[in-house]
Amino acid sequence: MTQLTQTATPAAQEPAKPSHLGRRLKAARPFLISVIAIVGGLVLWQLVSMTTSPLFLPSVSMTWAAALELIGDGTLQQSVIASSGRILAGWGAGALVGVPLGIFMGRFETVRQLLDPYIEFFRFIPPIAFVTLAVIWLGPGELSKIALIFYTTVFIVTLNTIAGVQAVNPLRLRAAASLGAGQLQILSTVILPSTVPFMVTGARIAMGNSFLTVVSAEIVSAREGLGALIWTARNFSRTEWVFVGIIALGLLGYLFDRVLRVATKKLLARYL
Amino acid sequence: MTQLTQTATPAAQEPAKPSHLGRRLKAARPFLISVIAIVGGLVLWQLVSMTTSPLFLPSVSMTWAAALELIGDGTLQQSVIASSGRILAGWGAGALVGVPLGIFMGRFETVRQLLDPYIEFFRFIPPIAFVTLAVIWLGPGELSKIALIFYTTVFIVTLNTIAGVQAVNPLRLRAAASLGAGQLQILSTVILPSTVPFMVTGARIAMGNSFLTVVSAEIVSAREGLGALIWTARNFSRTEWVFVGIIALGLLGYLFDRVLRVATKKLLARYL
Amino acid sequence: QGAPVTIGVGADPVFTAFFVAANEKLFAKHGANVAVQSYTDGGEALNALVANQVNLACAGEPTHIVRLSRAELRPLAVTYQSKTYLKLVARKEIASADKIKKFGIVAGSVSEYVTGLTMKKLGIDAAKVEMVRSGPPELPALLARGDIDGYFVWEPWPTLGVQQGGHVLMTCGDVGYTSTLWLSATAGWLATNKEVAGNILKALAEAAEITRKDPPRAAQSVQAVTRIPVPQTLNSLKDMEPVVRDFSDADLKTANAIGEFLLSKQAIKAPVDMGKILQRGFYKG
Amino acid sequence: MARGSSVSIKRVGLSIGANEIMAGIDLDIRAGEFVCLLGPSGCGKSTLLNAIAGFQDVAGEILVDGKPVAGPGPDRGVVFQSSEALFPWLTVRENVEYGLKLRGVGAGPRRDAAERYVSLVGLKHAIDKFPGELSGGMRQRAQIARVLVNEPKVVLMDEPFGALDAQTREVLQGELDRIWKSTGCTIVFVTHDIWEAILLSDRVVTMTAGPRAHIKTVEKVELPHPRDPADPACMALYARIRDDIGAEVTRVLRAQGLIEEELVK
Amino acid sequence: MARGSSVSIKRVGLSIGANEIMAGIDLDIRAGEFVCLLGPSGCGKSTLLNAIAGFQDVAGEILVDGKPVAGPGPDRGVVFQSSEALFPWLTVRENVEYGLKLRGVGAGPRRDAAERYVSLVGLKHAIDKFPGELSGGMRQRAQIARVLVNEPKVVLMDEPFGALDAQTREVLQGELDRIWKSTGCTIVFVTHDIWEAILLSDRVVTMTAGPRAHIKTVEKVELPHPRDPADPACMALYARIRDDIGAEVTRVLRAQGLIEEELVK
Ligand SMILES: Nc1ncnc2c1ncn2[C@@H]1O[C@H](COP(=O)(O)OP(=O)(O)OP(=O)(O)O)[C@@H](O)[C@H]1O
Ligand SMILES: Nc1ncnc2c1ncn2[C@@H]1O[C@H](COP(=O)(O)OP(=O)(O)OP(=O)(O)O)[C@@H](O)[C@H]1O
Ligand SMILES: [Mg+2]
Ligand SMILES: [Mg+2]
Repeated sequence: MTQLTQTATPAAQEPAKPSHLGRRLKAARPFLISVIAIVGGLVLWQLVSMTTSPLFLPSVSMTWAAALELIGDGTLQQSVIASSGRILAGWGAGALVGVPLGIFMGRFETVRQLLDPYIEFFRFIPPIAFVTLAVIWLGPGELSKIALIFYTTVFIVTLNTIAGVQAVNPLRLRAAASLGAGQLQILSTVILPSTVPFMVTGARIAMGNSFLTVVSAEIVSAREGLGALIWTARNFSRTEWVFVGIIALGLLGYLFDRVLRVATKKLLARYL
Repeated sequence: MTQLTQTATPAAQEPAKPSHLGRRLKAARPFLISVIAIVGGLVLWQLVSMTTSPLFLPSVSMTWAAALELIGDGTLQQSVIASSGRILAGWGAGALVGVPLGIFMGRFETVRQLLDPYIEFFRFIPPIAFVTLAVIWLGPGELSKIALIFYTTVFIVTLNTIAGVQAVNPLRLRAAASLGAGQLQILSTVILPSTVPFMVTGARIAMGNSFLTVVSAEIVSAREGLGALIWTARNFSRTEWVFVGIIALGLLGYLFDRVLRVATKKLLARYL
Repeated sequence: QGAPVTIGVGADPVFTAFFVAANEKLFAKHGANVAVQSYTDGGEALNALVANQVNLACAGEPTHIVRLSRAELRPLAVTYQSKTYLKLVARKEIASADKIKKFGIVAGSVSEYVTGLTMKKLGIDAAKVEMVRSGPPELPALLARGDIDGYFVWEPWPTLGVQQGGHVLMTCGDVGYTSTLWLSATAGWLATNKEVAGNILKALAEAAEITRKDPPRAAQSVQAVTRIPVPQTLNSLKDMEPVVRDFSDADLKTANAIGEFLLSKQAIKAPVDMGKILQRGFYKG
Repeated sequence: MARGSSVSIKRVGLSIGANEIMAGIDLDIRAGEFVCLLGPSGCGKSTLLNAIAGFQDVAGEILVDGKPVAGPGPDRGVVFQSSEALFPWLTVRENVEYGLKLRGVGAGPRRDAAERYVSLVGLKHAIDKFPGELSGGMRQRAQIARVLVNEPKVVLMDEPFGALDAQTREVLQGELDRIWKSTGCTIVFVTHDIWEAILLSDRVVTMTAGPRAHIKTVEKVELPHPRDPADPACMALYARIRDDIGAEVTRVLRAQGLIEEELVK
Repeated sequence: MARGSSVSIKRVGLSIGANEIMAGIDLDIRAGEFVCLLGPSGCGKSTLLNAIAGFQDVAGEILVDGKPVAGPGPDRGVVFQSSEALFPWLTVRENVEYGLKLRGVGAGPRRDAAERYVSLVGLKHAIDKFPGELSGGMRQRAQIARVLVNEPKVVLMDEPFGALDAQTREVLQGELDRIWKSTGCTIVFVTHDIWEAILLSDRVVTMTAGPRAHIKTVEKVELPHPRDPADPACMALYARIRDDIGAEVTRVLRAQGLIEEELVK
């Protein structure tokens, strides 16, 4: 016979029962932890900055002073607004195109085979390579910048959406078909809702790429924008301005992501 | 009473029954469609290039000649090898760190709260902003480039893995816990396998970003590499070389993605 | 031979002397153990100097000046000069520089500086012209599209602008600017390595001599080290005077003028005392 | 009201990879007939139902109303064995309205029909809940309502009442019988409950254990409605069907050495 | 061999959001007792089982062997109502070996134990298949083997035999009875089959319909094993339990206007 000994392992604590006492502390905990994370980061930054030249890594206080300076003359605010507009336009367009593209590619073999070589080729080519072409075709205005951000967004949303389509529970496809749904109705009433979590993840990741690309895009003829600010400051070796730009990008990204998450949680709750 | 009319809609064709006759044609179809897609792309390129200066968009034949030239003196091969090495090292390291990071962040509230501000801040900051710091800290050699590629990869893998962890069927977590799995065992035996499809998608998207970043990374002091080739050619406005570099990037990316897909399908079949 | 010395330079034909000296082993000939490390541009090379990753680095004046207020750098000599390296290119329809209404500039670079000099020289009202910022590779494209009327920038972009149907109106010499590159060391390193630095300059002077006399030979060296094709280098060499020389009064004046320009752009916070920093008399020729 | 369709299954076989699940299945179902399908666990009942629904390519022919099945369609409604088939992002009401909405039924009549069928399965109190908030049995009932509200010509039901308590089951059996009689639809009903099969159906079909499952026996239930389990004819039928399936189960289990002789009845 | 643990449920209540699912549940289960839980569909049987398993925080107290339940643990094995609980990336064999592997049982004994239990549920022929390749009933049996192979002190089973044909069910009932008697484990068994409850258990517990479900009746089954459905005491018990649940079902369905008077028994 087999020798199975029953060991009375202490039960794993899955969702620990909150004691009535600790409940208030617990509510404040996420906030506290975030504060610790941020303060820890700042301290680390200050320490590291003391080991190297301010030309490469300005100290916290230098950067703060530069930020005040840039806020004082309105540069930072204008830059944030200009870049935000471009990001939102390009990212929004990318998501709007990427989702249906991903759904069609995920669902229809022929569409996938036709477009796959393009997607799988172009998504490896950095937008910086297309800056000149974008300027030539779309001019030095907003359009070329938005197009570059669109370019960087659309692949990611598409790819994630395709993954989502392929993860749809086949039972639900069958159910829909035998309730009378045609191909297009299956797309809109089963595949689209099932794919929402993947699309949201794709959109969130693509938002990151939009931020990376806005900096490349704003190298050309942007008067305002965080990318333009960073490039100019880089040319001047005003590293503390570069850092103000970087931090503004980071915070703006954090904010956008937070808004996106809250909005999807509110609006798309039933699909998540 | 309600008036429900039963309409005998023709049954939707889900997996069409292949006729015995068409089967051979069908096997060749994916290949044919890809060929059509590629040839179509080349024709379009040639047509568009005829409307603009070769300085901005060289023609197919010019690019082909430049490619032969760069292959002839071995530059292209060396560049491909150098960049591939950096990409694989940086991307591999990013995936190796991103997966456990995502799993821990997805599973443990405290870890997530602690690291979330960092991830959600840094992932919006373009690697180009860290090029100088990377060179200063890690030297002008391979390490700084690999670090930049790592930087760009890790966030995407992490984010996708977190999404995967949160999509794990809670029933299976419960089953594992009551079969005696502790927290760590649940991580490795339930969450990790369940999350594989998300990790693979994350790794595929991150591969794209590695390619974008290798170009930024090689802006600094790289003798060899596709990025270095593109930058040098750009600075001397040898646009056809830029295009050779771009196309090599695209094809290399396509190849890597294909290998990754086939490998995961073979090795991770039971988890997909 | 002494401890190895690393010199950081950009990957560009303007640094030809360094590539020739390295390729033809002239440093060794003058008793210096030198490795030339190339970066994308002079700026990155100078950053490496500030970070003490290299012992010497070569870069242009504005690149130096924005760093001088924060790092103890000691420019030793001029290793290149040109009155024609930057050119003003304009569309065919623009007959003279004062007709330009839209300037393309690379913000924060000498391009912006010489554009300023041009406007001052021609008495153009700054309020009446528009400055369009761009990266250098996009300038010819903007010109071809008609988004800008002209731009004042370094090679090879003027040549490309001409290929796009533009024409050259001026060179930087016309507006009183001689483009130079300086070879610098950190103050600390220099204090103990004056002799080595002198030997290196001698080797560079010999390389400059070769470059001046036999451009194709120099171009071969450039290709050997950086892969920049020979014709490209030859084309660039047409615009430059390979020299190694001490700083002149004119250099000091230009440096101060650029310092003021950078100050006005808030790129630096306080004027730099160029007279104290430039190591005049270090290179004895 | 929609009348049923006939279903003819002709020399149907089905393999998945190297596994030959069914082979040589022949069965003719009249329009408006109520057929119950029984067989040992894992023999291929769900697979056969899927084939009729058009989800699976088969060797041989399946004709519905004389036309070969080319894919799923609303003429054949399917109650799946797994309640995962509900749409988790729709409430019970929206799940039930789904088919009607596709057909363009207006909001008013749609609402009425959905409420009527949801009440029929005893879920009125949970009509605005999401599937994730329902118990197993409640989900199964929601699925039944979603299919019946469409009034398909052929209803394919895979253990629809398996997760229900005896009383709820009895009520739903009554409702199904009433709907069947009033609409004249054809019903193919998979169940493990032999009494349920006898009480409801015109014919009881049993299958052999797989692999290469086929039809073992077809019993006509020619007894007047409502049927009484105490009726000796009923009891004899019950015993016959039980023994038929029992023989198959025993064959399988003995092949695995699970049943020693003394356990076998 | 592991002996069972006692389970005490004291004034237990559970709400999800605004839905008060159970309230004031009191039940003491002796170590080694076999208790069946019955009730109308959707009353809260699965929820109560989840609470004992430690998956859900509850108001009140649940003690296992006198110690409060703080989370799930291997002392309480759970056969879930949904067969989605199997790990789809593991074969049947690997699923069954899972718990043993966690406890560090060596490859040889693990293999033997897994094969023994897989045979016990009649799945030997499918031991190397993945859950996705199994029928509904086969999956349920694989789940049973996965739990029993661990020999937990308390076995919580949620309609484990619901998807099985009568004969397979009978065989598995026999096996479960044998395992119970030989290990002395405690079993809490949710079923809709009143006969099954009477044949197997020491006590049959019925619940009222929710919301605010609680325990309606507790019937001791003091009949000698093996029990005979034809025994008048058995039949009386059956009738009582059926009527208890029936009353609850009727109450719910009538509240929804589903049952008109003539349908009510
Ligand atoms: N993808 C697959 N690969 C291999 N075998 C499969 C696959 N899907 C199903 N099978 C096999 O087909 C057989 C029939 O399955 P089916 O679900 O039709 O059984 P069933 O009669 O409905 O059983 P149950 O009463 O348990 O639901 C099973 O033996 C199963 O193992
Ligand atoms: N997340 C939830 N939100 C709201 N109500 C819920 C939720 N989960 C379960 N319920 C409710 O709890 C009640 C009990 O569910 P449970 O699954 O325990 O029933 P059950 O007795 O097991 O029924 P069945 O026999 O049908 O499996 C149901 O009425 C259900 O609607
Ligand atoms: Mg089945
Ligand atoms: Mg239940």
